[in-house]
Amino acid sequence: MRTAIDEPDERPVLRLTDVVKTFPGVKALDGVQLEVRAGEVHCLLGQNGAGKSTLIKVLAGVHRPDSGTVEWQGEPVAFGGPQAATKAGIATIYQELDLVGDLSVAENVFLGHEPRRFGFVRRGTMVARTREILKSLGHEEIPPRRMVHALPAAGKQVVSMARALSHEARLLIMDEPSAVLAHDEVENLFHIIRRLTARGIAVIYISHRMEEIREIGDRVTVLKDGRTTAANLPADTPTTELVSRMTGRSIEYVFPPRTATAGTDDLLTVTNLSRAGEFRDVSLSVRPGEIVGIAGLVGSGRSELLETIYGARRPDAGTVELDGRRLRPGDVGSAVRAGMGMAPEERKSQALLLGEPIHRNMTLATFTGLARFGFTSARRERAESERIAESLELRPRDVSRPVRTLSGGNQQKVVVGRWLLGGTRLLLLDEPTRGVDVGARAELYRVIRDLAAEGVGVLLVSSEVPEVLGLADRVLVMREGRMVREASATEIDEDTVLDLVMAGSLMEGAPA
Amino acid sequence: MTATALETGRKRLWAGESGESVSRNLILAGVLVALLVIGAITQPQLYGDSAWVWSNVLSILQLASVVGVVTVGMTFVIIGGGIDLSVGAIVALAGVWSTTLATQSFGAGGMIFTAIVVGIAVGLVNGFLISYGKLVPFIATLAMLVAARGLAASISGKQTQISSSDLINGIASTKLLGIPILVYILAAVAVAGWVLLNRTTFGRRTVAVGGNPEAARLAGINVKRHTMLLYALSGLCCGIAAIMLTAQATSAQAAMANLYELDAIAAAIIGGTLLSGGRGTIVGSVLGVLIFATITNLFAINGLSTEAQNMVKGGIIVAAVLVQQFRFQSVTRLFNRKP
Amino acid sequence: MTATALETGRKRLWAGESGESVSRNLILAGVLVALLVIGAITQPQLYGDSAWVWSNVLSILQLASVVGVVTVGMTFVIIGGGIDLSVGAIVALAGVWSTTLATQSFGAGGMIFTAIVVGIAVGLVNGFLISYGKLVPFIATLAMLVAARGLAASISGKQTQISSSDLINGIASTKLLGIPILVYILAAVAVAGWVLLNRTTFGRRTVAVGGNPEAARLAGINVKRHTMLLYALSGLCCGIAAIMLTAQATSAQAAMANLYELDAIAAAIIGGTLLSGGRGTIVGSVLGVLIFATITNLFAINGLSTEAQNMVKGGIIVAAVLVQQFRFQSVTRLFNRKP
Amino acid sequence: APTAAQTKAVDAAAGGNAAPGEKVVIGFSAPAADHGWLAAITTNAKAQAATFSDVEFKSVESGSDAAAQRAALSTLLAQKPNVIVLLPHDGKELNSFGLEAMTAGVQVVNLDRAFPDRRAYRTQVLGDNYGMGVAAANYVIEQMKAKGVAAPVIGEIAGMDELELTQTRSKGFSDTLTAAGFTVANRRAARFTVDSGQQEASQLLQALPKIDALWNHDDDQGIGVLAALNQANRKEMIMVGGAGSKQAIEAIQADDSPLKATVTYSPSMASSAISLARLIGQGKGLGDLVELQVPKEIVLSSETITKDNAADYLKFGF
Ligand SMILES: Nc1ncnc2c1ncn2[C@@H]1O[C@H](COP(=O)(O)OP(=O)(O)OP(=O)(O)O)[C@@H](O)[C@H]1O
Ligand SMILES: Nc1ncnc2c1ncn2[C@@H]1O[C@H](COP(=O)(O)OP(=O)(O)OP(=O)(O)O)[C@@H](O)[C@H]1O
Ligand SMILES: [Mg+2]
Ligand SMILES: [Mg+2]
Repeated sequence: MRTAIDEPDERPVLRLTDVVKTFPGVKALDGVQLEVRAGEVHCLLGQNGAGKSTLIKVLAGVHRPDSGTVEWQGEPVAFGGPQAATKAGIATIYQELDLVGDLSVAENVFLGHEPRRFGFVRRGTMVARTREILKSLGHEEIPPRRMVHALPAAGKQVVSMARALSHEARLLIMDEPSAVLAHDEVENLFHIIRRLTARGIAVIYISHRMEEIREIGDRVTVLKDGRTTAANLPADTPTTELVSRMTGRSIEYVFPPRTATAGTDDLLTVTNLSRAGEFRDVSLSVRPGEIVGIAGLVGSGRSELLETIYGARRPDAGTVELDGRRLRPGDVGSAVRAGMGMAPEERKSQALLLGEPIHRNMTLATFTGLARFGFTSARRERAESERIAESLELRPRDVSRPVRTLSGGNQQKVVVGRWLLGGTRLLLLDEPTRGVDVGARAELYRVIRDLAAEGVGVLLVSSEVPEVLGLADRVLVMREGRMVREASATEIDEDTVLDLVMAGSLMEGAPA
Repeated sequence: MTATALETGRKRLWAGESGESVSRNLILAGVLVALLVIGAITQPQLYGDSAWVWSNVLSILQLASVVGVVTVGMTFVIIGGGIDLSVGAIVALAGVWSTTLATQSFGAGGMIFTAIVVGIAVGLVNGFLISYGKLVPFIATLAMLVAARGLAASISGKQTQISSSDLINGIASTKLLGIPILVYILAAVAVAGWVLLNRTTFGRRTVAVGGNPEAARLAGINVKRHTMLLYALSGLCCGIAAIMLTAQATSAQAAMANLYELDAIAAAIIGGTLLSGGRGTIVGSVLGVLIFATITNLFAINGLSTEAQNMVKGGIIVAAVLVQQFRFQSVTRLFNRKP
Repeated sequence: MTATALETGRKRLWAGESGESVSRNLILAGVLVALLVIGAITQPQLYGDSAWVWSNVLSILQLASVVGVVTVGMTFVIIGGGIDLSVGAIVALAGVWSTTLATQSFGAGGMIFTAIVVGIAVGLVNGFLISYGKLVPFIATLAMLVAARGLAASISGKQTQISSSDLINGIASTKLLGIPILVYILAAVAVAGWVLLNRTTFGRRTVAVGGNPEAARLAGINVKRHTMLLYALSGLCCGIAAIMLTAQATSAQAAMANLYELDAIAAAIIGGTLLSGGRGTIVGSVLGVLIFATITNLFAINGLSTEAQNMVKGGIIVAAVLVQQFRFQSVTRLFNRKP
Repeated sequence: APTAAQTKAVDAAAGGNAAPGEKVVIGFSAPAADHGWLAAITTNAKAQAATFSDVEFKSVESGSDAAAQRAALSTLLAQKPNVIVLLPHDGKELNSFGLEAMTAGVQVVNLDRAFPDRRAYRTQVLGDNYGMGVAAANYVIEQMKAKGVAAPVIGEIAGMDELELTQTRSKGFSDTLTAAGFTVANRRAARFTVDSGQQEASQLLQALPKIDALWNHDDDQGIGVLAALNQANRKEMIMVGGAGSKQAIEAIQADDSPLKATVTYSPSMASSAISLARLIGQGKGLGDLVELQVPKEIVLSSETITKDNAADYLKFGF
């Protein structure tokens, strides 16, 4: 299977030369070279904002390059729109889920190219073909007639993939497909990718997780600031080299060392917290300066738990205490005033005012505190935001840029930065590094650790077990809405956690 | 598979698959029946006469027919992420244009043709301004409202124009199998709308265009052209409604169909259409129109004064929506995390 | 400070911090001037008299004053993600209530107090239905529109109620330094609105609540309470407007302030307020109101017929928005990826 | 509340009509009232019906347009009254209902807005819209001649422009002025409401820096028009009103404002229509007339109220 690639005269199916794409004020692509061969998994690496998503949007016909050439199967092409690209055999799974919530799974898969007769959708055919595709993806349990908004995030990702596969694609582009997937789902995804490449289909794969690239990738191209800094490296290039190509410097360690600063009295005490259908009888505590990590599968109720502790959801039973004082259930305001902060799971829909500038997003939870007699102080807000932007190494540093124009990782920094402004004493982090690049990730880890060193308690939810183990002082494992294990992070290893966590994924719960 | 997993699985199945909208519509039907029962309780002597009850039901249906047709078009526009404030004005313009002496000289066929062509043409202008001129739908159709009423007044010279076509006027006065033709027209438009929305690529793409225009664009749908077609469809419905209203009034006038835009939007929203686009049902919209017509009828048979009517009507609207809300709180909580 | 720092500083002033809206408003001001110039060209003899020109400007300002005050409140509601269809009805209800014989017996103070309390109270009911009853704003305020007009009709017995308070009526007829008091009121409300929106925590919350309610909630903002306050604020503006309108007409009536909701929404949107919430400016809204008033004035001094007025008005609205659009295509492309 | 003069208990002089006869069920419908004149129509009809012991009165008020009124009327028809008195939203639009009712054997009395088809009604009681314009114009012409103004600047504040009756009034006004060699310099349409009257008048004043005569179609909106004159400090013109509200008649009598006259269009016609409906229901005629039945059409003439005769009309003001 791999032999073809090793042949020196193998002609690439796709070749990009000197591609440039400028947005007002930003040169997103500044001379990109890329070469992809049939049947290979070609990984794109780059920091947040390096231009990966922009590059694939150029390939998918969404953006037109300002200059440079795109050769597809030996011919120079200029796609007029997404449909032209799909017709030519390029299918794309975008970073932002491009699904329509009120259409069924089958309708989403075939949106824009429905099997039809005289304008009528041939629903039987469509459902049957969807079922086939889902089966080939190993997800026959997803009912093709189910509305997409009723699917969990992982299910949505599968539908996105099914949609890409519904075209006769020669090249499949995946922009961070694993970001919303749990461990076992990623394995399944790789399985599918291998089957596709075996049929000679080329895959462009984007991810910030090095171990994935090592496992699935054949060759790697690295982007930095819209430029190709290294092309066609073998996938087993040492991480340190890849990282230095991406960042222009080397990052020695990923997880900062633990500092034994945890206090003795509990900062947060959660007692027998329950919400019907989500989680039951959860008790936990966090001490000042301690990082507590919660591991679990997608759908195990961790986000709901965090939101309930934070007051964003009202518990059916149980109490939440901060410093021994009970918080009003279902009242975020009082939680924030008491010193809690949360970086929610879906930053775009839950945390950001996309059209507003960075500094207004950063001060969203604290502008009242910075105000005098109800009058806001633009000067102080900006100064504070600039300070945080500096310490988080936000790109761009200009805090008056609208958040919408930032890359995903930098948006996440804005969200975390929001809680570094005020007197936050307990920080709840839900998937804080989802879609965040290696460099920024290390910075975020450092920030979180520094916060803990200052005495802030952190409660962290992450689907990446190494992250929980590496960052947290104490680990809690959650399964189907219950806490099944609590241990010090040094006493437990990844395999144990995975064993505890596995009890059937969310997707298996539904009858076909 | 454990029992609980199965259970949550079933629950989920119910939550998806438009089961939500089905039971939402059942509740609306319940509200409708409740209103009829209130009528029967308050006017027992009238409701004692079964012939009268039948004629009353027909009169409600007839009252609902014109706005109903307009609402079907409006439902498409709103599901597609837009809004059409000009529907009343289009009905008036189409009605006035089709009853000019010149048009009437071509007979009923010419009148119907004119009304429909005018409706579609104005709809296309709306659609063009919105898709290609990039105007906010609210502003574009508001401007069209003002302009179309002005044009209608200028064409009619602000006179009421009598329709002398017996064929047209007969649409309002003729019954088939005891049911007025107007009611058949509403039924036909509603069924056609349902099929269009649920069974054709056009309808499914409408949901996509309204629910996630970016996704629709990435899927290769020509969002601009589709948006134009949606407004044209609304215009077509207005053209049909213009003929129906002209037949009912045996005349047309620049001021007719006043504020139909509010009635149609309100009916669609009560029927479960999301004002932000991407969700809605034809059945719900028609039920919404019927509820409003039944309220009006209820007031008429009880001889309520206009001011009392208005006060009660406001209350009924709120109550009708609240009933749906509370029934669905549990289901919607799942989907809608916003407060 | 280095040269580059200075440069980025300048850029910042322009790009961020509502730089876009500043130049958007400049364009609106340009449209306004253009309309005045058209007036001067079409009526040179009138515009030759400078005293007349001054009085004409004042008359436009006076014409804009009442709707202007309502629009300031509406702008807050829309930026906060809502809509208030009941503003006209609230103005009527507050006006009627404050001119009942009983209220008038308390003198001008009593009348002003009543109008404002009624306005705020109705606004709070709207806000309550929307935040805690979870009604769609469109439906809740539509129901309120109907109900409040009904209540106003019932209170007034459908009679026109004459205001016999010279103090109240004097608001419309008295000038200070040559400028009518009504204009000062508009200016005061607009300035207060501007400060509230741009310089206070209340304004910041409004933008957050409208831009992304979930994010606002998770940042600790009490979205429901804030939403209630926004509708109360709109009600307060309606109460003030009711006094102004009563003073102008020296009377109040259940049918007054007809369709002010459309005028106010249209002015806000032309002024650059996003109908979906999260963005808008007071200056833009006031300019929008002034543009509409100037159009009306332009028609009047040219003696245009009602139907011609309407046709031209539709065209002007479209043109005014298109001018903004094309000027800003490059800038808006940044923010608005939807087609 | 209607003034005593707006309704009239039938006295003995009116032949045998005063005596209670067989019971008559009268159905009544008028468009939703949002201003004084229409409100007075409904209250007058109700009050007049209450003066008869042999009349059962069923009123449906009905919505904002012809379709809504039609629906309300069909529920009324289903209740099988003897006579229906209706003030149609628009005569032409509701003509077909008149026909339907007459065919079903229910007598129809049309109030104010004529049906084009003579088979659609038993009797029409109409105000004279064209005549109103004529009367207003005649007063203006007379005053201008008296003042010796050769080319007067004449303004007009009309009512709701989309109503045909507004057009008819304006036509009567301009036809008569034209005959005298005068023209309307500017015309603005208000909406029968006080605030629209004020607004349109203030713009009209802006357009016409000097006005000799001003006709305002409706006294209710006239309150606003007068307010605008007052606010602009413009008292140079004579103003003529329309309809004949109490407020307007008092102002004419007081003679302290530009309002010098008003041409009547009295809502008392509703009371007369109810009386006629009763007689039609009982098969009786008008006492003073020779005929045994009520006539087919009665058109009330539009009278001009000035300072001289205001006292006589005060009791008719609504
Ligand atoms: N539509 C747009 N308008 C303006 N700027 C844009 C637009 N899309 C992307 N950018 C900018 O282009 C640059 C490249 O962004 P892109 O999304 O391609 O990064 P990425 O490599 O995919 O990052 P991530 O790993 O965070 O997804 C960023 O600076 C981003 O802010
Ligand atoms: N019964 C259900 N029906 C539909 N969607 C559900 C259901 N249960 C959970 N979901 C959705 O599935 C997604 C994941 O669920 P949840 O938030 O409980 O998982 P989690 O443990 O927080 O996992 P993660 O944060 O890794 O996604 C959420 O978007 C949630 O809304
Ligand atoms: Mg990306
Ligand atoms: Mg989660």
